Amino acid sequence: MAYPFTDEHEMIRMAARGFLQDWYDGGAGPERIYQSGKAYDSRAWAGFAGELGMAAIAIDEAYGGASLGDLGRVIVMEELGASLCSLPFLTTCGIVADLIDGIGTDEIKQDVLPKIAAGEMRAAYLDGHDAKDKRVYNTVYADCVDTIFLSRRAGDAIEVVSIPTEANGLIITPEKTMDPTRSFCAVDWSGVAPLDMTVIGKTTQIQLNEIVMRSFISLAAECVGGAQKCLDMTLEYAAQRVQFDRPIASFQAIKHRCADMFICIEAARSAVYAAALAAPDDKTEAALIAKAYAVDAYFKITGDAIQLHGGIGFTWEYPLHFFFKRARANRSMFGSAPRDYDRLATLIFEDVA
Amino acid sequence: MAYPFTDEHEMIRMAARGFLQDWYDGGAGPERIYQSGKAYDSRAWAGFAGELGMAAIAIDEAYGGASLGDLGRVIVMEELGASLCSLPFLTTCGIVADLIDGIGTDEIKQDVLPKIAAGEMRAAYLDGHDAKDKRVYNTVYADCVDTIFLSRRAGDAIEVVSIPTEANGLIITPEKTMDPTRSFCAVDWSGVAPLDMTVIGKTTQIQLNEIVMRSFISLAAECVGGAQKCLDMTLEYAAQRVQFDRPIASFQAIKHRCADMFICIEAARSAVYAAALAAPDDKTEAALIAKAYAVDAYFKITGDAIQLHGGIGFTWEYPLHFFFKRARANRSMFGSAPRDYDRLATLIFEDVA
Amino acid sequence: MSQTSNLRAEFSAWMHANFCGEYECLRGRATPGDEDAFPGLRLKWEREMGAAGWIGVGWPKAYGGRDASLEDLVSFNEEYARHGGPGRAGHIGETLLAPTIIAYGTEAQKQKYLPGIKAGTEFWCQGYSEPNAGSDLSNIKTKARLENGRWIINGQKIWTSLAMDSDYIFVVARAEDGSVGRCGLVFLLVKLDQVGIDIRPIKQMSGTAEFNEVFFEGAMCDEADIIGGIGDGWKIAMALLGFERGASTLGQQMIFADEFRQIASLAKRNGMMQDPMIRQRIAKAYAGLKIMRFTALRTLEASQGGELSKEGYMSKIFWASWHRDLGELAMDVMGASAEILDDGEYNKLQKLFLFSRSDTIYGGTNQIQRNIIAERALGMPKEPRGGGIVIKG
Amino acid sequence: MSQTSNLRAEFSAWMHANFCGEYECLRGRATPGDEDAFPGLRLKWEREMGAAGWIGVGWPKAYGGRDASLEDLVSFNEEYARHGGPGRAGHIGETLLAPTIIAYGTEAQKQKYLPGIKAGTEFWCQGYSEPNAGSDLSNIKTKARLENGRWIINGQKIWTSLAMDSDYIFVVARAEDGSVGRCGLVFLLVKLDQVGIDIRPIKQMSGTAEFNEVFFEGAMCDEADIIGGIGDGWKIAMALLGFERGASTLGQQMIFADEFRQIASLAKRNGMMQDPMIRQRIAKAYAGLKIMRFTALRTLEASQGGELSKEGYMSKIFWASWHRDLGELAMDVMGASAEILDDGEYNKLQKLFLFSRSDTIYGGTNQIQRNIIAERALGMPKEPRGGGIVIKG
Repeated sequence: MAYPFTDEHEMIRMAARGFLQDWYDGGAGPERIYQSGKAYDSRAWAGFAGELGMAAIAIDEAYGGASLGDLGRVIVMEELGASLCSLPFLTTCGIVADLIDGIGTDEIKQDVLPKIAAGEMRAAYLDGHDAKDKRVYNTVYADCVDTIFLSRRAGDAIEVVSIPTEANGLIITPEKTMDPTRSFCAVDWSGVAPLDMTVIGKTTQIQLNEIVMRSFISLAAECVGGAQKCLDMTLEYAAQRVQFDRPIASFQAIKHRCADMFICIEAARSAVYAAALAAPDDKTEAALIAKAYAVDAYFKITGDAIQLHGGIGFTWEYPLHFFFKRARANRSMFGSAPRDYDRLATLIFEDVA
Repeated sequence: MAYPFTDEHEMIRMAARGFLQDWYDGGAGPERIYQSGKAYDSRAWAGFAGELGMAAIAIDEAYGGASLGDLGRVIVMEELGASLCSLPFLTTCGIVADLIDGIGTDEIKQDVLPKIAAGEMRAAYLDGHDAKDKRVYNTVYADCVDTIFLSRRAGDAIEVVSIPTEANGLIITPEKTMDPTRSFCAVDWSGVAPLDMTVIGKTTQIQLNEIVMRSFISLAAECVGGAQKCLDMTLEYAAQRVQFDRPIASFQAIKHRCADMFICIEAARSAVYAAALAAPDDKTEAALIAKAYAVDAYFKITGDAIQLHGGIGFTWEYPLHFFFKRARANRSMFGSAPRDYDRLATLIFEDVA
Repeated sequence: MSQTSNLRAEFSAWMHANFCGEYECLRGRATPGDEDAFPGLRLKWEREMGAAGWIGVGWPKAYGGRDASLEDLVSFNEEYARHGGPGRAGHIGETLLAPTIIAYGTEAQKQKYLPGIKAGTEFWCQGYSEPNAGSDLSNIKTKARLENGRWIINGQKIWTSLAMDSDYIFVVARAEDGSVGRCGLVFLLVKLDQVGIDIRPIKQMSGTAEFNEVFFEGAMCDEADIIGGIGDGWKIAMALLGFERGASTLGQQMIFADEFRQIASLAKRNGMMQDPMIRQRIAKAYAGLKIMRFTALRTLEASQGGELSKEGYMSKIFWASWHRDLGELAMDVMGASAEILDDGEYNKLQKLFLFSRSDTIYGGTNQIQRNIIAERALGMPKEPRGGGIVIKG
Repeated sequence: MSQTSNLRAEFSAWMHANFCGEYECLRGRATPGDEDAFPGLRLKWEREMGAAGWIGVGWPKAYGGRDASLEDLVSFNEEYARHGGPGRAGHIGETLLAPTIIAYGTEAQKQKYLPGIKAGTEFWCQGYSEPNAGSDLSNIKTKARLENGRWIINGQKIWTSLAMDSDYIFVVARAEDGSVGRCGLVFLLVKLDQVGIDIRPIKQMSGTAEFNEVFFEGAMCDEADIIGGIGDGWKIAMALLGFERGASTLGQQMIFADEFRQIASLAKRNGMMQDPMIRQRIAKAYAGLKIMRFTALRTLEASQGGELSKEGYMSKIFWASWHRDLGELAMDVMGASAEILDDGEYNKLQKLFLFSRSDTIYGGTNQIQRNIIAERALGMPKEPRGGGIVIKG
């Protein structure tokens, strides 16, 4: 157990890891998902979110949760990243839970949060502010959830409404994507009757940003978990692969590349943990840093891992490519790292004399 | 002798190298220049440009030159780069010679070019188009030449005039710069009487750019020469330096870094030679590529060389730092590499559908 | 590179007249990452080229070639790429094995094997790498023994491209029991269609299968189907690789240039050309193309004099790294749509992105290339093999 | 990092009241790359700190310290940096040698050496590296022999910082003839002001001289001036380096933060903040700062439990590479004026640029750091020493 985690955190991590690495099964898990043609696993959700109780991790105790906040979510997301398990955790237990906690009425909190904590509700989030014709093309996990939470402009304010996915007129079209282990959908709600939409609450653009950006930390944690898994696989391979009568792990070129991977991952990890622990005023900045750094790190690490595995690294049979494709997909998620850094630069220049 | 050079080229290279490496003297040459406080060496000019005939290399045979064009200049600049010899070759035998050849009247060519070819005239070039108060701050070698060639706007056209450096009212102020081996001056010609300025010719902005950009090739060649010298020093040091009972040249980390240096230098070399051989229509593009690539390469290589030398690499006593400082200075010469690449991108996007 | 011949014009006219109609769909296809495209039609196209005398133009006239100059070979390859000709299914036979047979083979081997290559009717693949002989290519375990006038071969080769479309494989195998490393090897010419050989495609992360495993279980060839003698296998194998640095790299570069243009054009259409960082990367990619081209010219000119010039060693790592970076650039230029598979299939740029990850690995990883450069171009000391303190002390 | 004590407030108040007047000119000075600034005044400042009890706050109370908690030490270092306190001339004695003496020294050594360190009147420098023991630190050639109750020392040390301002040097020397590597070494405490010692500054590319060569020709110290016994030199030397990973890194980071702010502020003033690529680099540098800080906290918290956590191994290479990149960024932000020396002198950012090239070398090159990480944090096999095929085969 190492800072900033406690023994309790560590127990949760071990439980999550046990479940998820069984699911991963040396790469058979992602391959099964790919073969199924559906980029989510509802049985795994029942086990992980419900029976194992992982959906409760960041929900307030008052609503049946574990109150472990961002740090708790980081643990789960690292393990999800290491297994590529196809679950709508980030949207359900991240964005949507935070949204309801942040802007929902007491009544709504009492209604929804316990369901989320119990793993009984799966949710996707959809930013409809700039949507043309009430249609967006990049909603993750929309096709495997019960409810979609949509934020939309309402005059000067922002309003969040929930739409049950069985609502008439709601069209959810899953896309085939390069990363086959995360559902990615187009959603068209133009045909949904107003009666099928429940207003969750109103907020400002600033508050909404603050809430949604906390999910950057989760995404970053997923990257760290995946990157660490790739480094572990690389170290294991390098130790057993013999060339020139030596394990390739003894070659300086391999050692130094692994050392650089380690530095990169640990730096990303520091950024993620710092963001999870950041005070509310520092959260946005810390989340930007964590996400931009970790997304770049993940892509770099998966590329390095493929390279260090030699021929086997680029085969389909070996599961590295699933991580590589996830890492690449994360580069487009919630905007690009260069955009994040540019926003960060704006914050920095506002701050200096 | 290797493509694109002939035996004649190779003889010239050997002659230039012999002279300049004697001057360099294991680093004593640049140190002497530093100690002198004057960033040029007029005695070396007399020997190199005059006696050895190097000033004639790119001048047309009709004016007493060797007619070896850009490729000939590349040879000289590589060797100047490898020695850091403080001579106004690029300005005199590059920009100014090309300007006169390109836009001078026959009379002026007959007058000036043979003097340049014989090493009897040293010249600096100064772009005064956007100068405020007839003053610029970044003219190389202005304090060690006979004549300054100034381009300035004349209505819609560009006019090039020559000003003898002894002209009344011409104020040339050498600056101390981080790179102590190349003169860098502020020039103020606001007090020069019109009578002291001789019109060399008129031209367009486009033609002037084409002429001046040929000097990008020379600058790039200087970078390649300097970078090669730094790699040679590194290989020599790595072969004799023993750590852990092995020459450090046998460590893969050192070998691979040197291999990367080699790749980087050879790539820059290809860019430079390609630019020297480019047809007139391709010259600007090729010169941009050569300069941007070689300037970046040089800076990277000198940094690598210092790193691979360990402690001795960052001492003053060891001459690597002179190359490092020159490489850094070249990053600011004729604009930055990012600006060059941006211009290149403009050319590329004009070209594609 | 001075005078011109009429080969360029002649070949260009032929391509114009013949690379059309049913072959139209092959335009720009079957390049690395796409080698499983239209297998039957590609072989037909090879026969078309062979019948017209366009295979082996660089071979000596005695073997039906045109003894084309380096300059003509460059022109030939450039024209082929310019017309969008598909990846050459016969290039291993034509540009690697044939020169090796011509240089080291017997007269009987020349008579037996060159005509089929030249006609575009017989295709070859390469049996070098093994599961434990990747970077360490000399660690060959495949065995060959001579029995009743035949070589009997047992073992496994891997990363063999085009094996499914080929008729023959050349195999480096260990003939002397107990020999290690570069000694005791033979270089054999083996028919693929026999019971002792099993070919299994290796699916890559791009979903395609350019590479194969080839299993030998009592596979056979004639005693005469050996190039050189017993123990010459390594020498022949390396000589063959030497022919790889040829004018065809210029053709490859034209494929790269085409990919680059596609990406730049997309950036212009979708507005990414406004992004300052994309502009830098586009410009650097273009600079890399120009550098590759001139480096190839330097190498080719130098190799005319018989010596391999130092800069030749950088070609593999430079193009491989460049191409990998181009794949990343392509994805970033595609922007948000980069992740979506239109019609459920990878598009050309997505394939480029995925396949290019193998470029820095097959044919010698970047790490091995750096070793080679350090040792051969820069004269640095060799790496200790095992037997340092790592294995025994 | 939970509860707070009043040490931060107390020290901050003291700095406010005392770091002023004649000391004003030391503000932000004497950092690496600037260590030759105001030598006399810096030593006076150390005495000032010592007299007020601000040296050795982390030492046990028995030796005059305050036994400050990790949290307090972090606060102490942060406050010092926040007030712009100059580089600490006494840090080698206070944070490296003193803990070593406290852990491994005799009572007599504690009595003899700790008070001078604590008072800020006696300064120490480090004699580890030699011309042929750089990366290979165990290849010590400096000899020490015992004669008539004294150690006689012959040899040479190099890259010794602060030697000119110091009173003592601790020296790792070879006491047993014929011993090699880590065996047979002693760790000696030696007065610098004696005829057998000659100190020569090494001028760096920044024009300053942070480092020195120290020559020993029959230099002497008492038989009792040894820490540990004969043969313990390596163990003691490594233990001393272990104390380096301390709370002072957080102070160093505040110096870095200050440099960063200066650069960002310049970019804002001179318009470079509009450049998209400069913006990316500024943001990444800032991210690096935050990452360094949190990594240090992770390491410090873990080391409280007695174990050195893995991420601690990355600290040196991370900050050194970050700082080198910051130097390059500084120059690019300065733009055209980066090359000009105002008043003929390097300004602060130019010094940062030049001096930072040594950051990735001294105290273990980036290459050595990568070896250490691979072997200790990742458990990869050790490099073979010589004796592979390189030297003898």
